[in-house]
Amino acid sequence: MAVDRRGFLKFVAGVSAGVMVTPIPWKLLDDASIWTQNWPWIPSNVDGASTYVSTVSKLCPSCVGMKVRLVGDRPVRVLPDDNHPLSKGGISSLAVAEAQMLHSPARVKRPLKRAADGAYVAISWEEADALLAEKLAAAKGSLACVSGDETGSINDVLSAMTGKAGSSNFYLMPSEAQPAAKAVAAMGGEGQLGYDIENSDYVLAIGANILESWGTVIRNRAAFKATRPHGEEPAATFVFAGPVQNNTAAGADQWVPIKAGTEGAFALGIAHLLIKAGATADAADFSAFARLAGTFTPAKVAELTGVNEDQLKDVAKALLKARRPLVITGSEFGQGTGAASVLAGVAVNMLLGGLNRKGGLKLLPVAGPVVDGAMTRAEMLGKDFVAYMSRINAGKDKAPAAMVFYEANPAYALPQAAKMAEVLAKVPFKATFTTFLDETAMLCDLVLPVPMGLERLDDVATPYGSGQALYCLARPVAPMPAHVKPAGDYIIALAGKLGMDLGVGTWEEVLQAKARAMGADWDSLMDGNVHVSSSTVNAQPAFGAGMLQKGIATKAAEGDYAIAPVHKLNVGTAKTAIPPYNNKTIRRWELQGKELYVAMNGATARKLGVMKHDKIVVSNKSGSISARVNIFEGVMNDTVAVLMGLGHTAFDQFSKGKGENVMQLLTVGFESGTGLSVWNMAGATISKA
Amino acid sequence: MEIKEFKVKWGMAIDLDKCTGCGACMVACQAENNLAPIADASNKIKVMNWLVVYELSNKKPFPEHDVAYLPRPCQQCGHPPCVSVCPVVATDKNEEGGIVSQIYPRCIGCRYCMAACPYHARYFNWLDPVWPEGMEKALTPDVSVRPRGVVEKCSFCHHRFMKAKDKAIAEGRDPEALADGDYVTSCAEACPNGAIVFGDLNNPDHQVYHLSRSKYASRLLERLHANTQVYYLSRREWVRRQLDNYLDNEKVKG
Amino acid sequence: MEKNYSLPADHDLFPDGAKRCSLMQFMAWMGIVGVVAAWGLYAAYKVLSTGLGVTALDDYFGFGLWITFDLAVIALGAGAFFTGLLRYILNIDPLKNIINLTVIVGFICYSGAMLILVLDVGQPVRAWFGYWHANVHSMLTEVIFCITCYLIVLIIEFIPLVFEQKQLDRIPVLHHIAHNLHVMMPLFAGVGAFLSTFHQGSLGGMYGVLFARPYVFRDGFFVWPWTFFLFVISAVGSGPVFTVLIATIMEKMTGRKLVSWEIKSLMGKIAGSMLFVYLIFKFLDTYGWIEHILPHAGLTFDQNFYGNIYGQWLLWAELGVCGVLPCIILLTPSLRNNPALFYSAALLDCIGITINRYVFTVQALAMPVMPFDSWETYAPNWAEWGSSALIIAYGAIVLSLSYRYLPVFPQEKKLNATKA
Amino acid sequence: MADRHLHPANGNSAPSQFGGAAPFFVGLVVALILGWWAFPQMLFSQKHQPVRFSHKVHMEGAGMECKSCHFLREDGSYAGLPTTESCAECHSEPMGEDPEEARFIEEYVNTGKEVEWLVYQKQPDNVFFSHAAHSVDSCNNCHEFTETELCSQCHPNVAETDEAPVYYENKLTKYSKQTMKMWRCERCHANPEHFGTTRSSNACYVCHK
Repeated sequence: MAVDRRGFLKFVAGVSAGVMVTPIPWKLLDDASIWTQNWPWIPSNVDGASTYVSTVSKLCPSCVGMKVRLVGDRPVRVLPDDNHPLSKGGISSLAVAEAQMLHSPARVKRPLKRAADGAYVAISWEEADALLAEKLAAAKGSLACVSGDETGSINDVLSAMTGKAGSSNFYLMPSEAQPAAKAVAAMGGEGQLGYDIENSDYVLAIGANILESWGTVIRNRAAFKATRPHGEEPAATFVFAGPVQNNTAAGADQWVPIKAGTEGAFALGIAHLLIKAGATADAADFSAFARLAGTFTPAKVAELTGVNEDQLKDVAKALLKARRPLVITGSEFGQGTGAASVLAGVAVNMLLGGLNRKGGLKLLPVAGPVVDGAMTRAEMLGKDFVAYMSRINAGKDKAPAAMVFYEANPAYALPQAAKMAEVLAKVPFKATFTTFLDETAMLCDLVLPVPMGLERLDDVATPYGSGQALYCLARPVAPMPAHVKPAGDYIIALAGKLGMDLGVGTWEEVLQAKARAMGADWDSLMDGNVHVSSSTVNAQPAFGAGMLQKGIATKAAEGDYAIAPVHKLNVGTAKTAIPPYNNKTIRRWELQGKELYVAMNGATARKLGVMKHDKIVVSNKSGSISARVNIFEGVMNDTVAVLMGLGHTAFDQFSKGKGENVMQLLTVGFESGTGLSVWNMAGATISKA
Repeated sequence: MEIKEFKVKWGMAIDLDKCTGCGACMVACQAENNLAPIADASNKIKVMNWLVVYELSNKKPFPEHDVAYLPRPCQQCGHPPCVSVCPVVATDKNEEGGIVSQIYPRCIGCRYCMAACPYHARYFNWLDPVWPEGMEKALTPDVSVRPRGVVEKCSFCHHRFMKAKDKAIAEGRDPEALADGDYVTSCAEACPNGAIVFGDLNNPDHQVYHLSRSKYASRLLERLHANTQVYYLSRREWVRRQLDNYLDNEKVKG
Repeated sequence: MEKNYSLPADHDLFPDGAKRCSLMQFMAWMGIVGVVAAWGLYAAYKVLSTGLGVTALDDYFGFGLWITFDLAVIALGAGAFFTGLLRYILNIDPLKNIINLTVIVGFICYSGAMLILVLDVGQPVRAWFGYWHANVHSMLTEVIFCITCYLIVLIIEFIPLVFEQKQLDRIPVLHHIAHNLHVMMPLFAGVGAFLSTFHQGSLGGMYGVLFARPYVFRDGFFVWPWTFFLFVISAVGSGPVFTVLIATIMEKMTGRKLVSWEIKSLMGKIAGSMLFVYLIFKFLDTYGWIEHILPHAGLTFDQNFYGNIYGQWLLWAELGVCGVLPCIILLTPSLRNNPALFYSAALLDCIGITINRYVFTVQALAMPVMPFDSWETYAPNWAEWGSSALIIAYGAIVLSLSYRYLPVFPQEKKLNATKA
Repeated sequence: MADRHLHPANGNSAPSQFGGAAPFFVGLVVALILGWWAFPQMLFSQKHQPVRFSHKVHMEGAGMECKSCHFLREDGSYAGLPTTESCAECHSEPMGEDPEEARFIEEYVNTGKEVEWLVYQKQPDNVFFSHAAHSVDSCNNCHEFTETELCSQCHPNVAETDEAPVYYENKLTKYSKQTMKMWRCERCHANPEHFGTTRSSNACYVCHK
């Protein structure tokens, strides 16, 4: 039978009709839409049993306690830990995505060596071991070591290794713990300053960004939470003094605008009013202090700090009225402040009878070193890395032959960042133990990957700002990636290879020794419990009036406009950069694409003749940054607020090339008396771009 | 206005005087609900965020300026503008507890619900979600990952409600009578300031029941009668005034 | 049949007695349109393969150019149902001379809108959920059903015209089908008018029911929001003149008279009358909005406008220059019969309706409802323009083919003969 | 071609009309066979479990119970399938002669790898199914199910089999052919009689995540 066209058409018609009464079109239509809910390129849920492990964050500067939820062996969430004194049911915006950061694209996955052409090549650990041992052996006494871990016993190991190499150049990255330690020393006291925020009914934070980044911030905020029942009148008053209406000011009952870097003068102004009202303290140099404070009249303080005199008097009055007032001085951005402002703050507490009093200022005991030849904590905090770098820069000190960094990112995080990078370049050999490929790693000859806090055994001993001495362990909850090595054991072994005897065999021994020194029970710590001690150091410290007088003589900042760096934990730290999950929390007018926005108030903008979104250049002798203008009325006159934590030149797509690094603009000066490097008073000129 | 009422009504009371805008809730939300990170999150109106923290200003110049932060989850309206408009019943308010559901495999992505919602609580998957290599290992098994082309929104961590019920069943308790705290959202759990309180608005044993009745409590855009299940508290009059549109001569309560 | 080489190669397919340009010329024109279509196809491909992220739409502007375009063409395509209604149901006989064109324009507008919707929904493979899992409470469901049904009606109305093509008409089956469909046309016109009224209305209703969007919310008239009626009447107030504009453009491009002035004028008069009715309601509605809906939501009139992009000029342009002015021209015989004024009025009328659809779609979404929220702006990008251009190109192709091969204009022969 | 149209086909004669319809019916039958027989074959691929597991041996031989492996965890979530670790509690060393057991130990126990068992009723990610809620306790408010009967409402009863059934995977959707679709859940969930006793409303979020 020949098939003609008509027959064929009929056949097609038959097929068409037939197909409609088969599952083909309908099943395909349905399955196609089911296919859209199961696209193979979209990740799918992987189930498993949930377990929860209590640990502490080594990533977040607040040392927040946390509970990690694992599904099978995968950490998927970081949750607050109700039982941890540094969490109390809260979590920081940085630590909360720590489980996700385990898979950050910026992680270093294997040891890297800088080749002759400047590129990095992956090498084996054997090769890395050999190279490091060779260079360190060659460097001998000319070794410097920098640690970015402020609370861990790794510093005992690192400082012991540095010491045994015949060098005293072990440094911690700058923080507020150093000026505080200097202040305690100047007062003739001992121990570490602790702040009993929980029991205070009036907390005056001068500069200290206590509800966002200062100290054990999640604990601070738990205290804030506890004193203000939802929808009721607060049981404690929080007052913030600083140049920007930052997150702490947003939570505080009162914001007292004062210029950046004038915290000490403001505190002395308060002291002046308190003494006038009859306050006194049982200290040897009270009269010297009273004389000094006497010169800080409200008018003078108003001139120095830009504070409204009435507001100053109100605060002093409220402090006198409060039952358990507490004054905390600090820097809005957690560094760069001098010992004088701490001394002035402590002085106000002493005048208010707040030393070692409930809801006041405490002197917390500090555990001694547990590794042979390690520095004491006081010694460590006495070392000033920025000053060291400045000395090298000025030719007063020789650049070391080798520098070892441990979880530190000085190439990004130091003031006058560009200058500091130049100084680092003078060091012939640099090695870094790091989790992420940061700016410092990009300058190093050898990059050694270390596990993240969630993957290793580590410890936290009484972070600065804590109200009590405490000790806890970070326990490994996630499997360690194949090619990273924990630094503790590695350095102990390395020291052995170099013929140094640190007196310990393993990293765990170090931690056990530290636990003993802190009076903690190891087994309990390993169960995730925190050792807390309520003991304080009994001391009768003086005001340190002499030192204070020298240090308080603030010099005016360069330029017509003040720089106020704004520190927010959600933007990450120098060590972490912007965590992938935190990009969305950066506010719209803080960063747009690659452009930084800086904030100023309307009056300042009018004075400059700029409007929102206008491009400006902020510059001083240290450097310059270009940015766009955002108008925010919560900034003092003649001040620009600049968000910290941007302008990374390393890390990954979530951080690199976004905005500018405010550290470029911060100029290092030296405090008279203590010689401490300070950079909390930066000025700049602003021009339209 | 027909308002859906339920025996149990999950709701929030957010104290705007306690929120300092740190963003922990936003990050916790993303990690809990498997939202993908994004390299450039500058375009805030094209970036997926079930919970957004808005910045409120009293609009006065320095030094009279005051600032407040307002976390905005889905308001889980009692009379949701979004539900009735959905042509395919991908979103509904029908379950005990009163959470507005969003079913991703049903959604065709017409975005009518987004046009309807004045809170901008609804987000569209403009592109397929992408995690940096390996980061998908940190996804939770609790919430399905959404492909491009569908709308999503805050679910009050509904999966935690399911888990709380399962736990109650396993322990022989009544899954319909969860105690205060048995079920909380990820944002409320994470907030270090305790600004967000979560619970049953109909149960006097739950804290939110009382907070929602505070003289400082009001809801967003109340006069539109969406009848939301999220209450905001502030002792500051200017903050309360920004929770709804008021003509100059109108007073605000509290 | 003897070959006549002076005629275009495809002259056998032309309508009886119609003169058409050479095939080369026609292909050249098709080529130009094809380039635009290719660009649009590329845009469409990007949208479908990558996702809607390639557009400038965002979470504030879930609706943008495409929805504006859809609403506008659907309103302007209303010439089809309304003319059909007048021609077949109300027996206004002279309209037979333009009814074919209105059907084609209607078909293009509706099918084009459907094509755009395929791009606009995030999950086109699930588009059939609209029928299978329909939510009867949603205005969009009503729209989906009505548009689909009406598109089918338009296809049925278009079919006889296609079958009347000179060569196809020789096939008895097709001839009979075409003839019988013609006989039934009043029925389809009636069904079409009913469906079209409903979905024009429900398109308006889509916005009117958004009670949390005070810019577009309109309290109900019984169960219907005001916008339901406004959209219907505004569509019939502009659709007829849009068809006239299309016819006129075709005349300019082909150099042949296609529709007599009387018919155009009649269409203008019809549109003008409907526009007049619309404007009465629209002014009442605007007054009610300002005096009732806005204060009720705690808003003032001024708060509904922002900068230049969403300024009050849009409202005045829509109501005045593109509303009252064309209405006056179209209803005043002396003005209407001046071609320049007439075409200007027709154009303004169409622009006015487009502005209306634009502000309802875009400005409504731009306006912040939460007091602490900000105005946002929206500008479509190449992907949206490209795919919209694709639809215009598609329309041009369908019209060109129809004009060349189908007996669209009954008056063509006579008009051009008298001219000669 | 035009010629054909000019001569009306001799369509009036009965035989040719019948002959004219034949291709239509041939087409119809072809389509039906294609649609009802060939298409389902083409749509699904057959898969087998990665390890041959005998429920019978474990139940009868080792005296285990269903809930030895498939149990509700303390938090109310369902353990589903056992992990390699829990299998290794017995099978750290071969217990019998079966080469499959030896292979299992070598490939999985020794490496710590999890077996990618094929789950016949595996639900999509967007489904939240609570085994805790679908318990004998709640269902037997009205029914009189044994545990096996209840489980068999959804799962194949494999307790007495030596070999696991073949797994059919939909090539397009990648889901198991046996996966319950929504209408099957709705047999109970959309049944108003169930609401009062089981609280099993048919609201979307009751089952979706």
